[in-house]
Amino acid sequence: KPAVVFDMGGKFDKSFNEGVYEGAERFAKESGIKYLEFEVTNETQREQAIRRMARKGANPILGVGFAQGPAIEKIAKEYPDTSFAIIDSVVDVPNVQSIVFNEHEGSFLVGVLAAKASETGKLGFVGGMDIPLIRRFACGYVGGAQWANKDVEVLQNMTGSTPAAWNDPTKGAELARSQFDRGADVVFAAAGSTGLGVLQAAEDAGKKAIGVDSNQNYLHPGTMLTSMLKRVDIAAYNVFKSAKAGELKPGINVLGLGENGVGWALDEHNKDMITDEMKAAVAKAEAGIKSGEIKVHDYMADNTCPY
Amino acid sequence: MADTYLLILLTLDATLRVATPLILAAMAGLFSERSGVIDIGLEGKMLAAAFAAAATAAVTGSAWAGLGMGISVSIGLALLHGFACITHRGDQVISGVAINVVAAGLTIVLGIAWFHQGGRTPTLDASARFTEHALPFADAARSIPVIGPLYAEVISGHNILVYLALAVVPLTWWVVYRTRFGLRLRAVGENPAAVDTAGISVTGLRYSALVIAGTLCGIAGTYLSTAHSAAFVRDMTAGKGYMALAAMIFGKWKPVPTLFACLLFGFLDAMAVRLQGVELPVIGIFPVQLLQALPYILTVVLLAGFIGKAIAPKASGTPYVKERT
Amino acid sequence: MSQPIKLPKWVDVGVIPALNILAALAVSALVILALGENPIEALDVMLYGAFGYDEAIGYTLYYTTNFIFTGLAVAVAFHAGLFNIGGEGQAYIGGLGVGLVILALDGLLPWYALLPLAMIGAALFGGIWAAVPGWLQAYRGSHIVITTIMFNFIASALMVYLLVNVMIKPGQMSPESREFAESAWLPMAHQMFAVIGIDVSRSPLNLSFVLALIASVLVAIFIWRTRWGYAIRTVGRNETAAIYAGIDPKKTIFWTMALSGMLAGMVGINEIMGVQHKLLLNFTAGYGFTGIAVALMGRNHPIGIVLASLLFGTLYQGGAELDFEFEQITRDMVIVIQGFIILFSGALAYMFNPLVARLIGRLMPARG
Amino acid sequence: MTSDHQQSMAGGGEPPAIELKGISKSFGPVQANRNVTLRVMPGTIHGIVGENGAGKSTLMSILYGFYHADAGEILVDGTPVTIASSRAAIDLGIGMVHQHFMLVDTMSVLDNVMLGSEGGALLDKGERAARAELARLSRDYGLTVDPDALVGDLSVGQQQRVEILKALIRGCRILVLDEPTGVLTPQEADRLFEILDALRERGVTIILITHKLREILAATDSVSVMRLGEMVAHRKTPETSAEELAELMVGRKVLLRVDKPEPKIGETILQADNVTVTDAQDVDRVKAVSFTVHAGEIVGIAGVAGNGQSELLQALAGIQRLSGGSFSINGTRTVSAATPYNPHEARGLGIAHVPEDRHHMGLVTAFPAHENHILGHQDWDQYNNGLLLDREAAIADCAAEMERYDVRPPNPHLPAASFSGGNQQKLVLARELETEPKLLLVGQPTRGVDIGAIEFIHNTLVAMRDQGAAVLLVSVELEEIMSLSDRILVMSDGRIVGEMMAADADPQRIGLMMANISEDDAPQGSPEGDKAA
Ligand SMILES: Nc1ncnc2c1ncn2[C@@H]1O[C@H](COP(=O)(O)OP(=O)(O)OP(=O)(O)O)[C@@H](O)[C@H]1O
Ligand SMILES: Nc1ncnc2c1ncn2[C@@H]1O[C@H](COP(=O)(O)OP(=O)(O)OP(=O)(O)O)[C@@H](O)[C@H]1O
Ligand SMILES: [Mg+2]
Ligand SMILES: [Mg+2]
Repeated sequence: KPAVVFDMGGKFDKSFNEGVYEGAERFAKESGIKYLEFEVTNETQREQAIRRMARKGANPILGVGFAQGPAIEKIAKEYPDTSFAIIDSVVDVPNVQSIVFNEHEGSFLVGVLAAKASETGKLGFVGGMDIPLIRRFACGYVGGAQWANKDVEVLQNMTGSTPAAWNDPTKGAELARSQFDRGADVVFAAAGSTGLGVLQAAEDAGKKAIGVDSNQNYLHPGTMLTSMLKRVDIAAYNVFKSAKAGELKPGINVLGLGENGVGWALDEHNKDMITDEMKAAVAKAEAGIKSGEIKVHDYMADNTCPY
Repeated sequence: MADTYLLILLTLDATLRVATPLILAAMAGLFSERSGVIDIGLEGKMLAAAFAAAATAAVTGSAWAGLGMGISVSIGLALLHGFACITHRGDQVISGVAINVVAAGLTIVLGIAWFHQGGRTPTLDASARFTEHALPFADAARSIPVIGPLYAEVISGHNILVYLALAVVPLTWWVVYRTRFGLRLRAVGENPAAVDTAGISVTGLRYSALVIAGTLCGIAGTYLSTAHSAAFVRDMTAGKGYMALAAMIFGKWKPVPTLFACLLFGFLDAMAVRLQGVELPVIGIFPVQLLQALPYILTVVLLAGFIGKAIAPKASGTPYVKERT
Repeated sequence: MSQPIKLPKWVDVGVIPALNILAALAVSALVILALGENPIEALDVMLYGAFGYDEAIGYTLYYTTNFIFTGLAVAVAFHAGLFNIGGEGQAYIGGLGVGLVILALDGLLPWYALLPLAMIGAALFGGIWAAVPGWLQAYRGSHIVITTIMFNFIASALMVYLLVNVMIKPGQMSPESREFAESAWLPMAHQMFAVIGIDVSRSPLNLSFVLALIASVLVAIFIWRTRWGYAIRTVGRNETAAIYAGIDPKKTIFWTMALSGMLAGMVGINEIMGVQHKLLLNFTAGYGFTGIAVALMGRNHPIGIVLASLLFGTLYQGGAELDFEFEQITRDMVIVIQGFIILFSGALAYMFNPLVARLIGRLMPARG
Repeated sequence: MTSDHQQSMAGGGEPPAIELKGISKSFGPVQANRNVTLRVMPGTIHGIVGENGAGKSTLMSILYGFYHADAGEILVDGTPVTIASSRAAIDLGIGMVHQHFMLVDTMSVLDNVMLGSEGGALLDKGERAARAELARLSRDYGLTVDPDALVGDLSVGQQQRVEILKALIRGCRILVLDEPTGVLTPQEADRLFEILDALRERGVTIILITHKLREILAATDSVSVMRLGEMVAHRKTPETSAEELAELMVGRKVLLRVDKPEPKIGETILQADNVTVTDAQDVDRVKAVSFTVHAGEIVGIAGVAGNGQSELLQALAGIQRLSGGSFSINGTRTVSAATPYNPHEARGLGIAHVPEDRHHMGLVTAFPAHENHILGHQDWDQYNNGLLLDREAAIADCAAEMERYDVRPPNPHLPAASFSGGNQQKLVLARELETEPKLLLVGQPTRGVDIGAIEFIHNTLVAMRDQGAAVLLVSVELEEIMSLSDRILVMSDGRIVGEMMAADADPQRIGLMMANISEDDAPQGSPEGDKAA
């Protein structure tokens, strides 16, 4: 019986956790296998929840989010016969698969779109918790924007330095407003639930916004330029599916543009906002990245951003 | 230069938005404590109101219905506080703590049970929220030097609850110092026996003060979830009630100084948000935690009597007992 | 907190508290009913979750440990007439003290040598975090309720700053320190039982539970059987009489708060040295606030506090089970119950007195 | 003061302004009023006398609607009324000046006066009216106070004027004053009686509560006497005498002389030189007082309450610090502002202290008797076993002392709160005397204590003296001072204004000294307070 432990924000965060939820649901529907789930609501619960799943005999156990890394590591050692998977963190234990995404690549693409869509030449970025992972989003975004238009300026803000920063839409909205007031007209939110406030603020101010992780285009049609997709749904689905087939491999599983692990969303909610020129530009960037022609800098490689 | 001015104005603009719930809650605390009832429960009342307002607005689609429900729930909690510490002479601090804890738990429990979104309420449409209004001539005024931008950026363009909060301050001043109710309120917080022997009901006065406090906290909570943002999220107040309490103490239980304390704390908060993770020249990454802790540090320093002296209404904290039965 | 109606002692310490808790549980049951679930079933699940299997018992007692420390902290201050709402911050900073000691020495010393040093660290840091508001109350007249609340927020900001900027393990995203060397961990219950050949499941329960029980006994002796405890109680009941008796209320307030903070700081021994094995954010998870409910319910007596802690341990651990088993109920229900207990056992503590007095009057009309 | 009492007690038609019939009131186990009857004729000053705790304040609080009688009837101008609240009393034209002032210190005189009679929901109009009214009253009765002064900055006498103004501005026709002179200087008291006379001239009926017979005789038209909750007599003032009233009050012949042998005066135990004590408000309460107390004598300090005796006693006990001068104990330890001591050290020097206010200082009423028995002695070896308190020793000691002092019930485990006032006092005495002190400081030893206990306490104090202790006795009961002391000091306004051997003392002379002229009627400035921001 597979199990998933969602992180703070909950499975209906319209973003990261919800993506995992959708993947898990898809697996459940297709295979008819029910899965165990738990939503962590405070920091000390992670370990207990994961251990409880392990004790109940769940296999595999999927931990969602980098914050669960230490807990997965600890319990994976306690239960060496159970398979684990962790999204967004690398845990070096033989029975754990670590799934990480090349967020910088996806961010690069939405950066291209943002730069093309901007009239003021100023873009905004609102991050959640100030950690290298989010800086990686930001860096890729800036890279893409400047690739598309050298003169583009990106205003960046982080919401906070603790996990509470994922769940503070009010603050997100405040940050977005401050960027709009300073001239930005497209804002990219990589901030979990906090991002909902960013997107709302964009709608209130009549600006454009870019969602993250799941396809958030439907939230504010007309405002949402696109969403940077991080296919955690596919990752979750694959974890459960390969585990069912008994082939969940330990080690690091990097999902980038090439693996369709990241991308950008185009659907009926935003098709009118994406011009052909934008499509062409982003397609060119996509091809460039895949071919290696464009090197997107990974912030986490050296904790710097050259753009 | 003009840019810097604009930046200052924008920060002031944000300050006003952030300070609004503080102002309302601090005035609530002022009414309550002036009547001799300590109100640790500002936080809980605001939180419950934020939830009730967002939930109601989500279901009915009406911001005003949300406001009504927010206020009602907050008044309900205020009356519970009164029941415990006026009627039953319970400890005011403990009662306030109880209200905070109940509100913290119940908003999440009900939120998850009703909306299944991890304790969040559904995102509200513009029609179910208090949206922002540009004041007349805001755009036209922009071109006037100095005051033009001030008017357009800072004064204009807020939702109605912000203006309400600003109006509440002079109103509070007027009620407290210029009306019969205010005179009695000030007296009952200092010496309830004096009020009692003047033929005025201490209980009645204190309950009225609590109802006013409940109303103001209700508006503050409603502002958080239906005006400042578009949904309720768990623990949405995040200590704003305590900060309002600090602001009220900082303002020495007086309306106008309290307003300035709220604006100062709001400003610090707005600065902290903007400086998070931003690399500054010379200093590097600014420790925003210092800004976040500053309101509390300042309040402690004030309470310690190092900058002026904060003296609470004399009777606050003690239930009024007439007969030693 | 004067007690308006005089009742026989057994009613006062037995019947009334029981009624208060029943009222709190009844209201909580109504909430569960309103959520569309069956409160009896919920109670059943909760009890199973707390005591149904050995790991559960371990968890229950692990929570109990924290509550004993914070409950004692609140109670000690109460005896001096002080309301210490700052247990949360004191526990947090106490944990910092533990963490610093162990991070500095964990490779060098084994746990049993570290334990006394870590306890000193916890006591020193937690104690100072409470003694400062204590000093401000005693010598500057600053209201201790407000200052301890403020200190909670300051502690929180300080810990975020330290963990994010200073103590974070390099190359890691979560603001957490590095893990301590395993030799520095407090022995876990299952390890200790294994030594004597009993096999129990792994749980966070560790040696600190024993420390908590010892602390309860010591606090009881200290408060009721020493001249210092006598001084504390005198100051709490009648400050003028204390002055008359040659007791300095200011010093007493200062030291009582320091002691209170030391006890709260011991949460750090359980959480940091015993369970988490590293410094992390928000490990206090509201235990400090729960200490208020524990002390109120336990009537500020260590025996009552141990029992109340056990009840809250049950609620916390059983509450997790609720979360797993019920669609509509989440763990936060525990917070609701806790709130109602504070309300009924604290703020409305005397609500039932007139009623009970009348009942007793009817049953035993001969009473003087 | 004026004493031309026109006998306005109308004989026939006019009904009494106030008539109380069969009023009873209990507070839990205490019956404060029992079947009390009272008639007060309009336009007179009617005195009520009675010892502490006789129930005077309670009766008046019932009349004022502050408490509710358990039984009985109230008639105002001959019509039965129910006075459910103070509001009702005010509406009936009853005003009251409480024993403890009911003023808000942080508000102005004007605000205080307006409270409850604001004249509309907004203050502006009422303020103007109240100002005008205050000006008028000041003209008519000489009741001058600055309406904008903060009440907290006023002297006690001025505060009392504010209380009277409050009543008058609400249009009261019947004014009750509860022990108005207890806190006043003699000049202030004389001023007060002039004002009362003026009020009577204008037809206000006045009820004056006091236990000072001199005031009754000087100021009232008629007088009622209360004892132990009951009304025991009514007299027309001209037809009675101080002796008769005193006997009625206490229910026995007063001035029982304690039989005591000649004192055997020993060496000097306490030598005070220019002792000065300043309170938190920076007011000198004790002003350069010098005196000595020897072993084997009782020195009594007489004086009206509030003239510095309490502060002096507390300074000697180490509770208050000196601000000037010094005193020495046994000629060995000299205490001054620079070399202070605390109660702990004082006890170590052989000083015992029976405080004036047992509830607030002498006892922790929530503690059982045996814990109260070690209050102040909690550090002593005999009550400690190393780190731990020796409870058994304390209980045994306490039980033995309870036996000796006839404390009832003799149960060391009962909380102090459940003993009666007299027995509480005995608990304190037992604790303090048991230490066989060299110097015994005693304040109000028999306040609120029954007659049996009074005699016991008096005899005990004399026995202490005869064993060679130096006793310093502070009491506001002149009779107590006169019957116990070997030497008498009289204090007024913080100074010792007279000293005499008890043998030479007569009440008239001491009374005059107690009312000693002191310069000022305390016309303190009213600093501009920072009112409403
Ligand atoms: N509010 C109260 N609760 C309980 N007992 C009270 C209360 N007020 C007065 N008593 C008791 O009632 C009795 C009469 O008190 P009261 O104050 O009427 O006396 P009094 O004659 O005014 O005395 P004094 O001269 O000391 O003012 C006393 O035994 C007192 O302890
Ligand atoms: N708070 C209390 N709780 C219980 N019993 C009390 C309390 N106060 C007084 N009593 C009881 O009520 C009775 C009367 O008390 P009170 O103090 O009025 O006595 P009293 O008549 O003044 O006696 P004494 O002359 O000794 O002062 C006493 O027997 C006492 O035990
Ligand atoms: Mg009286
Ligand atoms: Mg008595």
